Amino acid sequence: MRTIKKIFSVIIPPDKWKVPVIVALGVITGLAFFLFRISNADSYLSDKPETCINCHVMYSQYDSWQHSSHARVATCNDCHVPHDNIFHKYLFKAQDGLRHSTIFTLRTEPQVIRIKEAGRDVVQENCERCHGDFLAYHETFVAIRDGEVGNEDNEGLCWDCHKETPHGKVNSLSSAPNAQVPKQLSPIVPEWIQKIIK
Amino acid sequence: ASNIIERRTEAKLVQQVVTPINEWEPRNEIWGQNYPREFETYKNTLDTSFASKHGGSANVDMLARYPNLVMLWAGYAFSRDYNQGRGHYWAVNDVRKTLRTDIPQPSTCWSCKSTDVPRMMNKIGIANFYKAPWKELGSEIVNPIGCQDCHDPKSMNLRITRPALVEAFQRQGKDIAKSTHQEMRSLVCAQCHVEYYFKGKEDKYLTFPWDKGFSVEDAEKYYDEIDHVDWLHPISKTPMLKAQHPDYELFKMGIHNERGVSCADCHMPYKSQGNVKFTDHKIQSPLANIAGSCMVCHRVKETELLKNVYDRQDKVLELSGIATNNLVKAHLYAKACWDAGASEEQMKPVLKLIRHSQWRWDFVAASHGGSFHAPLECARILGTSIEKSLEAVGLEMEILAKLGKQPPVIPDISTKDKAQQFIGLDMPKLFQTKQEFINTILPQWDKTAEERQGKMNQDYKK
Amino acid sequence: ASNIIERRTEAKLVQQVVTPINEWEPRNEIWGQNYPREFETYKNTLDTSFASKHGGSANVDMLARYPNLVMLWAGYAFSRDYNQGRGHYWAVNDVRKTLRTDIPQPSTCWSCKSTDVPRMMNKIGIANFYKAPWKELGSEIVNPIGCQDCHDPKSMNLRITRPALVEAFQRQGKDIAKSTHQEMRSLVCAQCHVEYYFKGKEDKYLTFPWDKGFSVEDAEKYYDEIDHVDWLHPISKTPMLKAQHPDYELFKMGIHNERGVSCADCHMPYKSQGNVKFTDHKIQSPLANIAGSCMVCHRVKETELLKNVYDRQDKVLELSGIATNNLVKAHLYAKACWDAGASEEQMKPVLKLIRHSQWRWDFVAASHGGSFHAPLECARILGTSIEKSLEAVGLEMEILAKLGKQPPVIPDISTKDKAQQFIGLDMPKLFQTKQEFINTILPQWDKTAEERQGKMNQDYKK
Ligand code: HEC
Ligand code: HEC
Ligand code: HEC
Ligand code: HEC
Ligand code: HEC
Ligand code: HEC
Ligand code: HEC
Ligand code: HEC
Ligand code: HEC
Ligand code: HEC
Ligand code: HEC
Ligand code: HEC
Ligand code: HEC
Ligand code: HEC
Ligand SMILES: [Ca+2]
Ligand SMILES: [Ca+2]
Repeated sequence: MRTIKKIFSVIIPPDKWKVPVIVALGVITGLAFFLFRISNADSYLSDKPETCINCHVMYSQYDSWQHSSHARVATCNDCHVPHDNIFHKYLFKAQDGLRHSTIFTLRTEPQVIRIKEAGRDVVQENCERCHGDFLAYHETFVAIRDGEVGNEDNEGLCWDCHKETPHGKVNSLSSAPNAQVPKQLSPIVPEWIQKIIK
Repeated sequence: ASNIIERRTEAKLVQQVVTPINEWEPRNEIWGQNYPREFETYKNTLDTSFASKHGGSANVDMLARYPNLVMLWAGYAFSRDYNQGRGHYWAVNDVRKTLRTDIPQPSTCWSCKSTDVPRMMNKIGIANFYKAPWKELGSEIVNPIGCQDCHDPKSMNLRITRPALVEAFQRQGKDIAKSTHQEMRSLVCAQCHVEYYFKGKEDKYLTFPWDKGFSVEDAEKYYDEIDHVDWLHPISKTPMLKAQHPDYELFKMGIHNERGVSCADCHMPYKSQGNVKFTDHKIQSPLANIAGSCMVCHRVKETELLKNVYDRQDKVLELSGIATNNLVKAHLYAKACWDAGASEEQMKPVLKLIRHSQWRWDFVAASHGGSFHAPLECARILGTSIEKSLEAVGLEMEILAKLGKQPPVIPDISTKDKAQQFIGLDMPKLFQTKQEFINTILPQWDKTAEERQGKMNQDYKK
Repeated sequence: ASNIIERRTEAKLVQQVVTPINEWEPRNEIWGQNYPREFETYKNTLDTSFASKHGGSANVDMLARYPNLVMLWAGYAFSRDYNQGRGHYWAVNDVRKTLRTDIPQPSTCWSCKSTDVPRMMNKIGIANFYKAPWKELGSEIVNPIGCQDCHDPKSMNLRITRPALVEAFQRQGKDIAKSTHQEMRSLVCAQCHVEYYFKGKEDKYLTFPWDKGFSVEDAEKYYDEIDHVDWLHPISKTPMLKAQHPDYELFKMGIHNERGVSCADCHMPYKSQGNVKFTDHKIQSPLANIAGSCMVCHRVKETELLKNVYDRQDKVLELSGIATNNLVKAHLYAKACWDAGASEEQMKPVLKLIRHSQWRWDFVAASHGGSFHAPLECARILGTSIEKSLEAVGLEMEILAKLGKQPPVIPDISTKDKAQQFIGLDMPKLFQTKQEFINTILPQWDKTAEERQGKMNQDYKK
């Protein structure tokens, strides 16, 4: 009880600040909602690949994924967010989303985007999650994790070997200049046909 | 925030075009200025050097390879001339030069050959387009299958430009506009690689017989109900059906379709050139590039994948061979029955069996990809075809015996020449007529076209 | 991929034994003391509750499901009684109780039913084993298919215990001892799930007809060259061949075998119990456990995989149905020909066609897994079967017409009862004879056996 009071006493501003603080909080919340909306941040909560290509810097990854063996079996989030539990999943998404949108907005994304360490571990876990049965032979798995197989700079990541899975060997912002993304897919039937038919 | 808004509009500019493309632009060279990689690979469909065991881009004379076909298509233009399809760049050239266009054809025959088709359909109307005699539009339809057929010039989106496909979906109660991106990567092909017929004696309206479904039995029922007859077989007097390349339909019955694989996955693999990835537009047999197509999904040796394809094709072709031999017999025995004085009543069940048997065999044979796309379905269909032709032969033997006749001896039709002679085709004359057409009419068409749109890329005429 | 799978399974065999197992130990309960998980799952093959659309462990009376079979096997023991196989634990029970063992059979019939077989072969010699009358060894052969049949008691390595398989490899010039571990995971099954015949009128030596290869044509040639005849068909007078469960042979023609998948991968999936992983020894239809078997390799929905299996089976069964209808016709028309006075000379080609047609159909029908293991090969074979039976029918109609006769009307054989009546089987009498045997002989056998080895696990007798 006492500790709770203590915390409150720290958070609650002195009386004379109350009005400005309420106003400020309101503005921040409003701004946050605004940012949330226009940056399609809510889409970060969805599992559809379409949400990732809200940003054109993701087009090249979308394109290579779309043409890979995994396009029919795994979406971006199957690989790029944790699947151990639901809280972890959304926490990770929120962190990632926040960083991506910040960098995007500040235009500081590199020409060649590289996966970060945290993201890397998540992806690796997901490879293992799906291909676990295949890796049931413990010794194979350990040999891979310990980098005992393959060439010298094998870090024990699946894509040390499976480099083409799923984004291919060549990756940069301009590596798929004319990527076809589903957001732009309409209209499938041009007007002149629509008209004559209906 | 303004930053974000700005960046979102920027996204749309990334894919900016160098030269804006006119809405009806039929010339692939013009589109190609914006998309040089796609254009270069597209142009390579001119290459006819690759031949696989049963497919490829080489110019294969199917009547020479399977002389039985001449007999089965007697009385129909296909008995004159039928080749295995080759690259898209050849489409206009090949429809101009085939002996099949010497008999009067409607412009429906242009439908699947050129980027000028949407332009002309828009200009004169779809129904008028089909109705027009084929030769009438000769100077308008000159650019081979290309970008305009599959892409929206503004966004480069995949889109459907052939009304027949949209209409077929509509009659099935489906809205093609709701298709997914992955489905579109097959549907653009389904504009052309499908079974069709010309509806209406005068209208010649291009129609896909899918109202009851995609299976061979569904289409058979469809045709039977409307009493559609493509031609009367002069030997057996059977009211026949002709199947044309039901590649999309058969593909739908196969495992790759069931697993969501699209035509483009195999026939237009993803390709890296330097630091850029793009779609290979040299649409061809995937066997010419197993590593780029199959091996994205199948990590086994190329030789093994090649063997898989040939094994399947060989097994289907074995049954197809049995089917054609028995169909030849069925037609010839039917003639013997008529000659011996069989009645219409006696022959009715026989002719129905022949019609259905040949339809089913043709459905498989006309789809050059089917024996790999859906081998089991092909084998199933051929099994029923074999049953029907042999039932016909059995009935015929019975009729002949009753009329006191021996079954006739099968003539020697072991080569295309012998078979064409047997069915009474005067091939030298047909070739001569065609050559005259090529020498006199084609230059006029090209001249008119050049006046309209400038010099064409003439490579394919060689 | 197969390499990695192989290594994973190798590791499991490094294990320790609690109670040492005697070299010829036939009792599964004793082996089970060391390997309780494997034994428990093995014992579950007693369970007959799972039925899929066309397979499963339920006791399916195939003659009732497909009454045509009675006609095709007329004059042969299979027309009395033929069920779909069920779990291994039932093997001794079922061979004891089938009506097929009421006619005098050699002990060859025990070969694939029991762990006592290697013991007895070692004791009295292989040739003597086969030669002995089936009833003579009744009290020796009592433990159903089990550990001894596939495992070495010391190392638990997989091993081959049936000479017929080793000999068949030898005649093909191959050394079975050089097989890889992954191959062994299918070869243990190939000891039994294969086509066979009894060589020699007296010897009854179990032999696999593989000298020319594994295909249906290879075996047909093999049998034709040695003029082997399983029985003379009483209706058509055809010298027939019977095919028995060529599951291994057909499996070899399918894609799963080509990709290195073994029988055990699907029928004995890996299983976790607590923190222990082991091989599920409840050998059964994989459809009873799609998640555990197929989904190791295929990450698609269970319902989709189930549909894949049924689709393939349905298509193959469609052709099989056509084949049996026409075979029934062929036999009956042949009889009509004989009755009308046809000559041996006239009938010779007809009988050859019937022999080959039914052999091919049976090769597919007898393999309960084939329509999934190698659907295209099955369809191909059935296509050729249909051709041959209908050619026979055609010839028969001609012969009949020449002799001035009408083709006979097909009798009503729409149920097992009607069909058995038609071919003249006195079923009540057969059942009665069997019941007497069950009441009098079986208890004696069991008593002698119990004296030798102690009380048996009798569950399967229920
Ligand atoms: C708001 C725009 C935007 C959206 C939407 C977006 N990204 Fe990104 N993403 C970026 C930017 C900018 C970078 C470069 C960041 C860097 O280099 O650190 C990036 C980098 C990445 C990286 C590599 C860096 C890392 O974090 O490991 C991954 C993986 C990634 N994105 C996955 C996704 C996935 C999955 C989605 C959809 C759920 C998605 N992105 C949606 C803008 C976006
Ligand atoms: C099958 C798993 C998988 C799927 C599905 C997947 N990715 Fe990735 N992704 C990876 C791997 C592995 C890497 C690391 C590649 C490397 O380091 O070479 C990666 C890296 C990235 C990167 C960083 C670029 C780089 O090369 O490091 C981005 C951005 C990205 N992915 C976005 C996406 C988007 C967007 C989608 C969905 C359209 C997607 N991914 C789908 C596995 C996947
Ligand atoms: C959501 C589940 C899932 C995840 C996550 C996943 N995979 Fe897969 N993967 C599959 C399935 C399903 C297939 C089979 C694809 C097919 O049949 O076309 C497959 C196929 C493969 C193949 C064979 C085809 C090829 O492209 O070579 C490899 C290798 C592979 N995965 C590696 C990986 C790696 C590496 C990762 C992590 C970066 C990964 N997978 C993540 C489900 C997954
Ligand atoms: C899984 C891979 C795959 C898919 C998906 C696929 N095909 Fe094919 N296709 C092949 C192979 C392999 C061949 C045989 C080529 C040969 O014999 O040289 C073939 C042959 C063909 C041919 C004959 C080519 C020739 O060389 O004569 C046509 C036309 C064709 N396919 C069209 C299509 C269409 C249309 C679709 C979609 C509805 C499609 N294919 C989907 C693999 C595929
Ligand atoms: C619905 C679309 C469609 C229509 C309508 C159509 N074709 Fe085709 N045509 C095709 C396709 C697809 C191929 C490639 C077939 C293959 O796989 O070999 C083809 C191939 C050809 C070829 C080259 C192969 C050969 O046989 O020499 C010629 C010539 C041809 N068509 C002529 C015609 C004629 C004449 C007509 C009208 C009677 C016609 N086409 C109507 C779609 C069509
Ligand atoms: C506008 C009609 C049309 C469209 C759209 C179309 N095709 Fe074709 N296709 C043809 C015709 C016509 C031919 C035969 C050309 C010839 O032989 O003159 C052909 C030939 C082919 C061939 C044989 C090439 C060779 O080298 O033997 C393949 C493979 C093929 N098409 C696949 C496809 C695929 C895959 C798509 C979709 C991505 C597609 N086609 C879209 C009409 C079309
Ligand atoms: C027969 C149909 C067809 C024709 C003709 C065709 N395309 Fe394509 N095109 C496709 C398909 C399918 C894709 C792949 C779309 C996807 O994967 O999202 C594609 C993709 C593209 C792309 C996107 C970038 C890439 O390479 O993936 C461009 C740009 C393009 N095509 C340009 C052209 C041009 C220029 C022409 C004419 C020279 C042309 N196309 C002719 C079917 C066609
Ligand atoms: C985009 C992925 C993809 C591509 C590309 C692809 N396949 Fe497949 N293939 C599959 C899938 C998925 C299956 C179904 C088996 C499964 O579920 O794992 C399959 C099944 C097969 C089978 C077994 C089916 C049968 O008929 O027995 C063969 C053989 C095969 N593919 C060969 C090929 C060949 C040859 C090519 C190239 C011409 C090819 N595949 C291209 C995904 C693909
Ligand atoms: C040292 C290199 C290497 C590493 C690291 C590696 N693999 Fe592989 N993997 C291979 C090779 C080589 C094959 C092909 C084996 C074969 O065909 O027999 C393969 C095959 C596969 C396949 C089957 C592909 C098919 O089509 O059958 C899957 C799935 C797969 N790996 C997933 C993974 C996953 C998940 C990881 C990470 C835990 C991983 N691999 C790590 C080398 C590697
Ligand atoms: C080469 C091994 C082998 C030989 C020899 C053999 N069988 Fe079998 N038997 C099998 C197999 C395998 C099955 C399971 C068939 C299936 O898939 O349903 C079986 C099933 C059975 C069944 C149960 C199914 C049914 O039809 O009711 C009986 C009874 C049977 N056999 C009796 C016999 C008799 C009698 C003989 C001797 C004439 C014999 N077997 C010889 C391997 C053999
Ligand atoms: C010693 C002979 C023998 C061996 C070895 C053998 N089987 Fe059998 N199998 C049989 C017989 C006999 C039956 C039928 C038993 C009955 O119905 O009475 C049978 C039945 C089956 C069934 C039907 C089970 C059901 O529930 O319907 C399957 C599946 C099967 N076996 C698979 C296998 C596999 C896989 C292997 C190897 C791992 C194997 N068998 C090894 C003789 C054998
Ligand atoms: C029809 C053949 C067959 C019969 C009968 C059989 N097994 Fe097995 N057993 C196998 C196969 C196949 C494996 C898998 C070997 C591998 O994957 O390397 C296996 C594996 C094992 C293993 C290794 C550990 C494991 O679970 O993978 C043990 C222990 C074992 N069996 C015990 C038994 C016992 C005890 C019995 C009798 C109750 C028995 N087996 C009956 C075929 C058989
Ligand atoms: C150990 C791995 C493995 C197991 C277990 C397995 N499969 Fe397959 N399956 C494959 C491979 C490999 C292919 C060939 C396609 C390819 O190369 O990707 C295939 C192909 C197929 C195909 C396409 C072949 C055809 O006939 O069209 C189907 C359907 C299929 N499997 C269903 C199943 C079902 C159902 C099960 C379980 C009863 C199963 N598979 C178990 C590995 C496996
Ligand atoms: C890729 C998976 C797979 C492999 C490998 C496989 N089978 Fe099967 N098997 C099946 C499926 C699925 C069925 C159909 C079961 C059903 O209809 O319920 C089946 C059915 C059977 C049946 C009939 C069982 C019944 O329920 O009546 C037998 C016997 C059989 N298989 C034996 C074998 C033998 C022996 C081998 C190896 C030579 C083998 N199988 C390899 C998947 C497989
Ligand atoms: Ca047609
Ligand atoms: Ca036999």
